[in-house]
Amino acid sequence: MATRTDFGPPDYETMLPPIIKKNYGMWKYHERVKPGLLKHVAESGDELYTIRVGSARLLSTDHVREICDVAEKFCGGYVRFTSRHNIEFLVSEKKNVDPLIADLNKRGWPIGGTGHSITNIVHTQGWIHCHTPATDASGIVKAVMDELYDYFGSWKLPGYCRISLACCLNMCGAVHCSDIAILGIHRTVPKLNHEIIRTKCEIPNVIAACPTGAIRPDPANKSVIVNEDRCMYCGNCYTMCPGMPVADPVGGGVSIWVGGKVSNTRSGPAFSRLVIPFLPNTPPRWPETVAAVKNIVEVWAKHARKHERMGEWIERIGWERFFEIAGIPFAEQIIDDFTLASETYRTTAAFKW
Amino acid sequence: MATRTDFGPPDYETMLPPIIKKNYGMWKYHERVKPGLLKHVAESGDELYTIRVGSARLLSTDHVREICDVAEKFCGGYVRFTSRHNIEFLVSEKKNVDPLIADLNKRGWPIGGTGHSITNIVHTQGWIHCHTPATDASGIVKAVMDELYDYFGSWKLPGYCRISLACCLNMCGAVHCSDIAILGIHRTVPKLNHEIIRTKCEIPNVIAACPTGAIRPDPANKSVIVNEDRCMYCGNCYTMCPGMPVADPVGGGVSIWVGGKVSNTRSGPAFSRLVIPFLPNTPPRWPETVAAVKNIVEVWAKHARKHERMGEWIERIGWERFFEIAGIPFAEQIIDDFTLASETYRTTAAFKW
Amino acid sequence: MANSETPLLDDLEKGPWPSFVKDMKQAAVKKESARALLGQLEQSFVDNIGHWKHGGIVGVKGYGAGVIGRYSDIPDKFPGVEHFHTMRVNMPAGWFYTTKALRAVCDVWDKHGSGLTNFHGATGDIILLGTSTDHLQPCFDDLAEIGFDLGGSGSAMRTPSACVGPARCEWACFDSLNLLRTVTRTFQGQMHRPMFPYKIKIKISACPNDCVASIARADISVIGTWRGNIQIDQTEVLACAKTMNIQTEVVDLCPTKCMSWDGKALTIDDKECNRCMHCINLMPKALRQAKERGATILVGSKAPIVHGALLSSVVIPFMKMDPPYDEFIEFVNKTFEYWDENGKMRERLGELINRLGMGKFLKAVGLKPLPQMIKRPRANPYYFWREGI
Amino acid sequence: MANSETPLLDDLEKGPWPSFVKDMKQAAVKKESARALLGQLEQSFVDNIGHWKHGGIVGVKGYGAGVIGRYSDIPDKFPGVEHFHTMRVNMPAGWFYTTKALRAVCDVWDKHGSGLTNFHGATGDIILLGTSTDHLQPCFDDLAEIGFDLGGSGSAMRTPSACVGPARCEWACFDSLNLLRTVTRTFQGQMHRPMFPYKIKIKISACPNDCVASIARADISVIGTWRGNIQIDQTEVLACAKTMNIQTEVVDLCPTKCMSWDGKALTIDDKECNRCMHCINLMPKALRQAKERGATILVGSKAPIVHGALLSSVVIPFMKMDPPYDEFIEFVNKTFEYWDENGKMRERLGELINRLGMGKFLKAVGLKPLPQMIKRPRANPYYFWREGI
Ligand code: SRM
Ligand code: SRM
Ligand code: SRM
Ligand code: SRM
Ligand code: SF4
Ligand code: SF4
Ligand code: SF4
Ligand code: SF4
Ligand code: SF4
Ligand code: SF4
Ligand code: SF4
Ligand code: SF4
Repeated sequence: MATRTDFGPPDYETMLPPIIKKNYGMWKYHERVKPGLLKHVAESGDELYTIRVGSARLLSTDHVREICDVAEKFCGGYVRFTSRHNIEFLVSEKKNVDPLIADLNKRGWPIGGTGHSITNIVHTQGWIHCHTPATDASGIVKAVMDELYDYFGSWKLPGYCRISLACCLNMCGAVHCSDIAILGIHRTVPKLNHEIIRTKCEIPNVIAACPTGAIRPDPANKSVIVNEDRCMYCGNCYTMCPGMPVADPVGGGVSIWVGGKVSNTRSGPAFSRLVIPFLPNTPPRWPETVAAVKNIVEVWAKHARKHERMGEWIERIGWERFFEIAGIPFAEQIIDDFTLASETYRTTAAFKW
Repeated sequence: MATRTDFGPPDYETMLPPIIKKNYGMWKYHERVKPGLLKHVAESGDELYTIRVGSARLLSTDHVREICDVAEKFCGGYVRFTSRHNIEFLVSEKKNVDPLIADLNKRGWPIGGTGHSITNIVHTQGWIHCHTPATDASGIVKAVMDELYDYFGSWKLPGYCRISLACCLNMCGAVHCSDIAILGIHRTVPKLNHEIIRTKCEIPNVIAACPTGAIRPDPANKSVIVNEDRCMYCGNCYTMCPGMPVADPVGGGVSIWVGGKVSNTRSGPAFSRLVIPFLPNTPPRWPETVAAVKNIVEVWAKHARKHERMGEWIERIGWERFFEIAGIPFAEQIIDDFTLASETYRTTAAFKW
Repeated sequence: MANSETPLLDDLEKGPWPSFVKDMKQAAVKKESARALLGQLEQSFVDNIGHWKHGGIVGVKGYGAGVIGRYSDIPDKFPGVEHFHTMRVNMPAGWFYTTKALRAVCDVWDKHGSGLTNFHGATGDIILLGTSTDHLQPCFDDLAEIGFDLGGSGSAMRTPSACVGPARCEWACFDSLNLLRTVTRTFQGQMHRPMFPYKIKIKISACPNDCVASIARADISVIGTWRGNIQIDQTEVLACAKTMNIQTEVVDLCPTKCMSWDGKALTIDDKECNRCMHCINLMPKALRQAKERGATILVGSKAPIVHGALLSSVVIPFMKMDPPYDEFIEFVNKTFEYWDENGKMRERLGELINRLGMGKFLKAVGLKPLPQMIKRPRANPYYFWREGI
Repeated sequence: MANSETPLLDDLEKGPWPSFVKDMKQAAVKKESARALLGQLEQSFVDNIGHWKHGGIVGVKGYGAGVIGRYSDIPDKFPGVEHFHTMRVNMPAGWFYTTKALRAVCDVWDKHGSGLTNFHGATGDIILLGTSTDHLQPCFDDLAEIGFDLGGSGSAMRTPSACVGPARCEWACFDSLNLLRTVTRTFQGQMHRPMFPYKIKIKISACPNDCVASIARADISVIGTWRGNIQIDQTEVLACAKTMNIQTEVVDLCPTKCMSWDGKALTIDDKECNRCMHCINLMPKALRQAKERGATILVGSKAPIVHGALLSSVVIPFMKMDPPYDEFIEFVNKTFEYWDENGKMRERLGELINRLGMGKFLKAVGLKPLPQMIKRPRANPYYFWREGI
C-alpha cells in the first residue's frame, strides 16, 4: 500500500459538539460565572458552559483516556484544549455543570485559569526531550504552579498575568512576550569538539549563526575558534553543530523576565524584560525561582490598579521604582548591550530616585 | 613676539552687567510681562528686564555696532545673545523699558521669541560657507520667518514650537530634536572623480564612512566603486573625500521633520521624524517649504491642547491621524529601513483608520 | 520502578497542581521507554544537565518534517531511550476533539511509542513523545488510518494554529477555524517537505485579544478587526454600571480616550478608537464590534534567535476574510516567494525585512505604504529614491 | 554692487524678519570679499547649488583647530572669495558681552576679514565669516590682543557651552557659567590641538529645561537637577489659581501623576516626581526646586552621522557640582581616555558605547550600574558574565 500523504489534520467540523455546530459564529455574549466556569450565550438563546481544568500538558495516554471518560460522562464525548494547554469541558446542559465540577474535584483536577487568575504556564521540553536546555521545563512549572495554585482557581489578581517558561534562548513559546517569563540560560562558552566540528558541521553556517560574531574559522584545524570575550552563551552555534555544546551543570540556570504582553488591549503587545539575570538550577523544586516568581506576582498584585498588567504597571511607575518595590537588586546584565541597546537607555534627565 | 596660546575666552564675569553680578545665583522668580519682555526678580528685590530681539544671526560688523549703540543707550553697555541666536537687551531700570522698546520698534527690530511664540530658527551655513549643503540656510530661514513673523511677537500658540534648519545630513544644530526641522537632503549618488580619490583620499576611511556599506574598494583603479542601490546620498563619503561630491541642482532639496523635543518637561526629549521626504530648492523664497512649515505650525496650533508640543500632540492622536489632519500624503520614504527600523513599525493591531 | 529510584522526581508528585511525574509513572508501568525516560530525567535532576544528544534526522516516507530525532547520551544506562523520537501530529483546528478520536490516538501511541504525550506542543501540534526509529513509519501509517497527519518541523512551514474563534467566542471577526483549515490544506507540501531558508509560521486570532499570541510568534499573524462603529446597547450599559465603575474601569483606561460616560449613556468617538478591545472585553453584553469585519495582517514576529526577538508589524490594515480566502492565500504565496528567494539560511521573514527594508517587501508583495504600518516615521535621514528623481 | 546684480537675493531684503542680505550688502560696501560672497550666493540661488570647494586645512601657529578652510569653486568669477576661511572664536560663557568687547571684535574683523559674522555658530562660537589665508595669523594675534581665543574644530574637543544659568535664571541648580569656564580652561589643549578619534562636545544646562539642548548634541551632557521636596508656597499657588487652571494645566500634565490639588492646596508626592520641571515652569513664583541641587551627567548624543542620531543617556544620576568640580573633571578625563583608546576614527562617544556596550564604558570610568541609567531593561537574552561564574 502506497503511503497516503498530505491529507491534513481531521476536519474540525467533525470534532465540534452539536451545540457549537448549531450556534457556530452566532454567540452573543459570555459571562464569567466563577473561576474556571464560563457561560456563553448564543443568539438562539442556547447556553454553553465551559469548565477549564489545569493540565500538566505532559500526559500519559491513560490520563488522556481518563479525560475522555469525563467528557463522555458529562459532555457528550467532546472536549477541547486551550492555546495554553488547559483542558476545557464543554457542557450544553446546565444541569451537568455541578456534577461535573463535583467529579473533577473528586479527581483533584484543578478548575480555574479564567479571567483574573493565573492560568497554565506555557512551557517547553527541558530535560524531558530537548538537546539544548539550560534548565528543565516540567519540573519548574510544577513547582511554581504548586506555589501559585490559589491564584489558578480564584480571582484575586488585578488583571491578567501570563507566565511562560522556555528552557533555552530559543524561547519556544511566547516567553518573550509574557507578564513573567522564566527562561533557561547558559553561562559558559561552547566546549569545542574539533573532531565533530570537522566532520559534522558546515563551518560557514556555524559562523553565521553567532549573533555577536564570536566565531571565526580555524582553517588549519578545519574547525572554528570562539572568541570567549564576545560569546554570550546563546547556544545558537550548538543548534547548528553538535561539536559545540554549551550546557554545563553550574553554568546553566534560570533568568526572570517581566512586563511582556500579547493582547492589543490598552497598551499593545510588548516584550518581557530582564530583571533577574541568574538563579541556579536547584531541582526538584527550584526554590529560588519559585520565590522570585511568587514575589513578582504578589508585588504586582499589591500595587497595580485594576486591569493593569505587569508591564503597564511598571511603565507607569518606572522601572527604577519596580526594582525598589520588588526588592530585586539591579545587575549589570540588565543594561542592554545588543543591537537595539540605545533604545533602552534613559535619554532624559527625568527619572525617580 | 611668541604667539600667546590657550588663554581661553574672556572671563564671563567681566561681561556681566552690575545687576547680574549683584544678584548672581539669587534670582527668585520671573514673569513673562508680554511677548519678548521678561522680568526677573531677585531675592534682593531687584528687577531685571530682558527684551529679546530676533536676529538673522548673519550680522555685519556695522550691525553689531548698532546693537552696541542700543545697549549703550539703554543697558549700560551690556548685551547678550541666546542659545538660539537672538539678542537680549538687559535693562536694570524699569523706566528704560518702554523707551528701549520704542527705539527697537523704530529700527524695525522684532521683539518676541519668549514663551509660547515661535522663536528664532537655529540654522547653519548653507550656500554661504559650507561645502556639503543640499540647500541654503539663511535664505529659507528668512523666508519662513517672514511668513511666521506674527508668531514671533505674539503668544497665539498652545505651547513651545522650536524650528531648526540644517542644510545637510550632518545636521549641525539640534535639528534632529526639533518640533519642526527643515533639513537639506541630496538625492543623487556621489559623482566619482577617480583622479582626486586616488590622490587625496584614504580609501579605508572612505569605505568606513558609508553607513550602508555602499562603497567598496576598486583596487585596480586605486579608487572606489559605489553600489548605487545601497547609496542613500548621505554625503558622508564626500566629507571624507573631495572626489565624491553629491550636490546636484535637481537632486538637492528640503525635507520636513516634526515632533522632536529637547527639554525634559512632561514627555522627555525625542527625535524629529520624517513627514515630507522632499521639496524642491526654489530660491529665493522656497514657497513649498514655507507653506509646508506654516501648515504644520497652524494645524498643530489648531488641534493641540495647551502646553502640548508637536510631538506630544501627534503621539496622542497617532501619526496616522496626523498625516490625515495635516493633509500630508504618506510617502514610502517615511517607513524606516535603517538600523533601528523595527522599533518604528506598528507592532500592534490597534491603530486608527 | 520503585519510588526510591527517583527520589527527586517523587517530590514532584506532591502538591496540588497536576503532576507530570504521576503521568510518567503511569506510562512507565506499561512502557519500557517511559521507564527509561523517568530514570534519565531523575539523572538530569541529579546532574543538573540534560542527557540528550544533538538531534539527528529521522522521518517517515515522503516527508522531511514531522519527526524530531532524539538520542540519549547515556544509552548504556537507559537503553529504553537510546532512540526516543518525537512525532508532531497536526491537531484539529481549535483543539477540538471527540473522545473517539482522542482514544484512537492513544491506542496508536500505546502500540508504537512511550505512551507519553503533550497536549499540546507550543506550536499547537499533538506531541507524541518518544519512539524508536523502527516504529516511526508504522506509527505514521496507523495515524493516517485514523485520519491524523503529521505537522511541520525543520525549514518548513510549521503547523498553523487558530483561536477557538466562532466556535465559542462572540468576538470572532471572521471564521478562524475555517481559515486555518484552508491554510493547512493549501500548504501541505510546504509543511511536510522542508525547502525554505528556515521555519515559517502562521497564526490566526479572530480578534485583537489575540488568544493564540499570533503577534508574538508567527511570521504571518492574522488578527481579526473591524471598521465602523462599536454597537452599544445602552440598556446593558446601565446594567453594567451596577456592578462596575464604568468611568474608571472602562472610560479612563481607553487608550485613545475616545469614550465618555455621563452616568446615563456611553458615547464612543469611533473615528478615534483604535479597536484595542478593552471596553468590549469589560462589557461583553453591552458592546459589540461593528458589523464590517475582517482581519489585520501583520508579519515578522519571532523568538530571539539570531538577531533578537521581533513582534509582527502591520502590512495589511484590513482584509476581508471570507472563503475561499483567495486574497490571503495569494498574499501568503507572494510572501513565501519573496522570503524563499531573498532569505539567507536561518533567516526568518522578520529578519529578512529588517535586513533589506520594509519598502522592498511591500513592493515585492504589491502593497502600498500606509501610515497604519508604522508606529512613527523614521528618525534617520537615510532614505532612498528608488524610482530615481 | 548694484541691486540689479542680485535680483534673487534682493527679494530677501523685503519682509519683516531681519534680512541677512541687508547685512551682506552693508559689509559689501566696505569689503571686496563680502561683495564677492554676495555675488557667489546669488549665483548659488540661480544654480541651485553651493559654490564652495571641499575644505582644506589652514590654521594659526600652535593650533590645529579654530579655522575652517574654504575656497570658492568659481574663483575666476569671484576672486574675492577665492579663499574665504572662517575663524571660530570662543565666546564668553553665557554669551554675555560688554559693548566694548563686541566693538573690539568688530574692529579686528573689519581689519582682517569680510566684516561678516555669525552671532553665534550652532556650537556657540563667534563665527568670523571669511578671510584669506594670509590674514589668519595676524587676525588671531589681534584677537589675542583683545582677549579672545579660538574655539574648537576638527577631531578635537569642541567649544563647550552653557545656559545663562545663575546669571539670570532662578532655576539654575548649579553655576553653569563657572563650570563652563572651568571646563574650557582645563581642556584648552584638547580644544586647540585635534588628536582624538573625532570631535567631542560638552554642553551644560543648569536645569532639566535644557536651554542649550545639551541632551541632543553633546557627547557629555550636564543637566542640573535636585533631590528632595519641591518647595511650595501655597499662598502663591492660590494666586496662580486666579490666572490659570491648576488642575488641567499642571496636575493633569504631570507625567508621573504625583500631584494633587483640592482647590486650596497643592500636594506633591516628591518620591514619585521625576523632576521634569513642568509644574515649576508653569508656577515659577509658587514652586521652587528642592534645596539639595546638583547635576545629572549623560553621555553620547550626536547628529546622525554615521550610525544614526543619538540622545545622551544617564550615567551619573546625581553629582554635586561645586567648584573646583574635581569629580566632574575627573569623569571627563576618564571618558576622554576610554574613548581615545577605544574609539575608531570618526566614531563618537555614543557610537563607541553602542558598539562595545554600556557596561564596558561604566566599568572603564568606574561607575556602578543603576536602574536610573535605563528606560527599561534589555529584552534580548544576549548577556555576558564577564567576571566568570
Ligand atoms: C480558550 C482561549 C482561546 C483558545 O483558543 O484556546 C481563550 C479564551 C478566551 N479569551 Fe483569551 N483565551 C486564550 C488565550 C489567550 C491568550 C494567549 C496566551 O495567554 O498565551 C491571550 C493573550 C495574553 C497576553 O496578552 O499575554 C488572551 C487574551 C485575552 C484577553 C485580553 C486580556 C488583556 O486585558 O490583556 C481577553 C479579554 C478579557 O479576558 O477580558 C480574552 C478573552 C477570552 C474569552 C473571554 C473570549 C470569549 O469571549 O470566549 C475567552 C475566555 C477567557 C478566560 O479565560 O476568561 N483573552 N487569551 C485561551 C485560553 C488559554 C488558557 O487556557 O488560559
Ligand atoms: C535665553 C535662553 C537660554 C540661554 O542661555 O540663551 C532661555 C531662557 C529661558 N528659558 Fe529656555 N531658554 C533658551 C533656550 C531653550 C531651549 C533650547 C533651544 O530651543 O534650542 C530649550 C529646549 C527646547 C526644546 O525642548 O526643544 C528651552 C526650554 C525651556 C523650557 C521648556 C519648555 C517645554 O515645555 O518644553 C522652559 C520652561 C518654560 O518656558 O516654561 C524654559 C524657560 C526659560 C526661562 C523662562 C528660564 C528663566 O527662568 O529665565 C527663560 C526665558 C524663556 C522664554 O524665552 O520665555 N526654557 N529653552 C534660550 C533662549 C532661546 C531663544 O532665543 O529663543
Ligand atoms: C516541541 C516544542 C516545544 C514544546 O515543548 O512545545 C519545540 C521544541 C524545539 N524547538 Fe522550538 N519548539 C516548539 C515551539 C516553538 C515556538 C512556539 C511556536 O511555534 O509558537 C517557538 C517561538 C516562535 C518562533 O518560531 O519564533 C520556537 C522557537 C524555536 C527556535 C528559535 C527560532 C527563532 O527564529 O528564534 C529554535 C531554534 C532553531 O530553530 O534553530 C527552536 C528549536 C527547537 C528544537 C527543534 C531544538 C533545536 O535546537 O533544534 C526543539 C526540539 C525539542 C524536542 O526535542 O522535542 N524552536 N519553538 C514546540 C513545538 C511543538 C509543536 O509542534 O507544537
Ligand atoms: C559652523 C557650524 C554651523 C553653523 O552655521 O553654525 C558647523 C559647520 C560645519 N559642520 Fe557642524 N557645524 C556647527 C555645529 C554643529 C553641531 C551643533 C553643535 O555643535 O551643537 C552639530 C550637531 C551636534 C553633533 O556634533 O553631533 C554638528 C554636526 C556636524 C557633523 C556630524 C557629526 C556627527 O557625529 O553626526 C559634521 C560632519 C563631520 O564632522 O564630518 C559636521 C561638519 C561640519 C563642517 C565642518 C563641514 C564638514 O563636512 O566638514 C561645517 C563647516 C561649515 C563651514 O564651512 O563653516 N558638523 N555641527 C557650527 C559650528 C559653529 C560653532 O563653532 O559655533
Ligand atoms: S526552549 Fe530550547 S531547550 Fe527548550 S524545547 Fe525549545 S529549543 Fe529545546
Ligand atoms: S554560544 Fe552563541 S555567542 Fe557563543 S559562540 Fe555560540 S553562537 Fe556565538
Ligand atoms: S548642516 Fe551640512 S551643509 Fe550645513 S553647515 Fe553643517 S555640514 Fe555644512
Ligand atoms: S553618499 Fe553616503 S550612502 Fe552614498 S556612497 Fe557616500 S557615504 Fe555611502
Ligand atoms: S482571539 Fe478574540 S475571537 Fe479569538 S478566542 Fe480570543 S477573544 Fe475570541
Ligand atoms: S476598543 Fe479600545 S480604543 Fe476603542 S473605544 Fe474601546 S477601549 Fe477605546
Ligand atoms: S536650562 Fe534651566 S537653569 Fe538654564 S537657563 Fe534654562 S531654565 Fe534656566
Ligand atoms: S516636576 Fe514634573 S514630575 Fe515633578 S511634580 Fe512637577 S510636573 Fe510632576
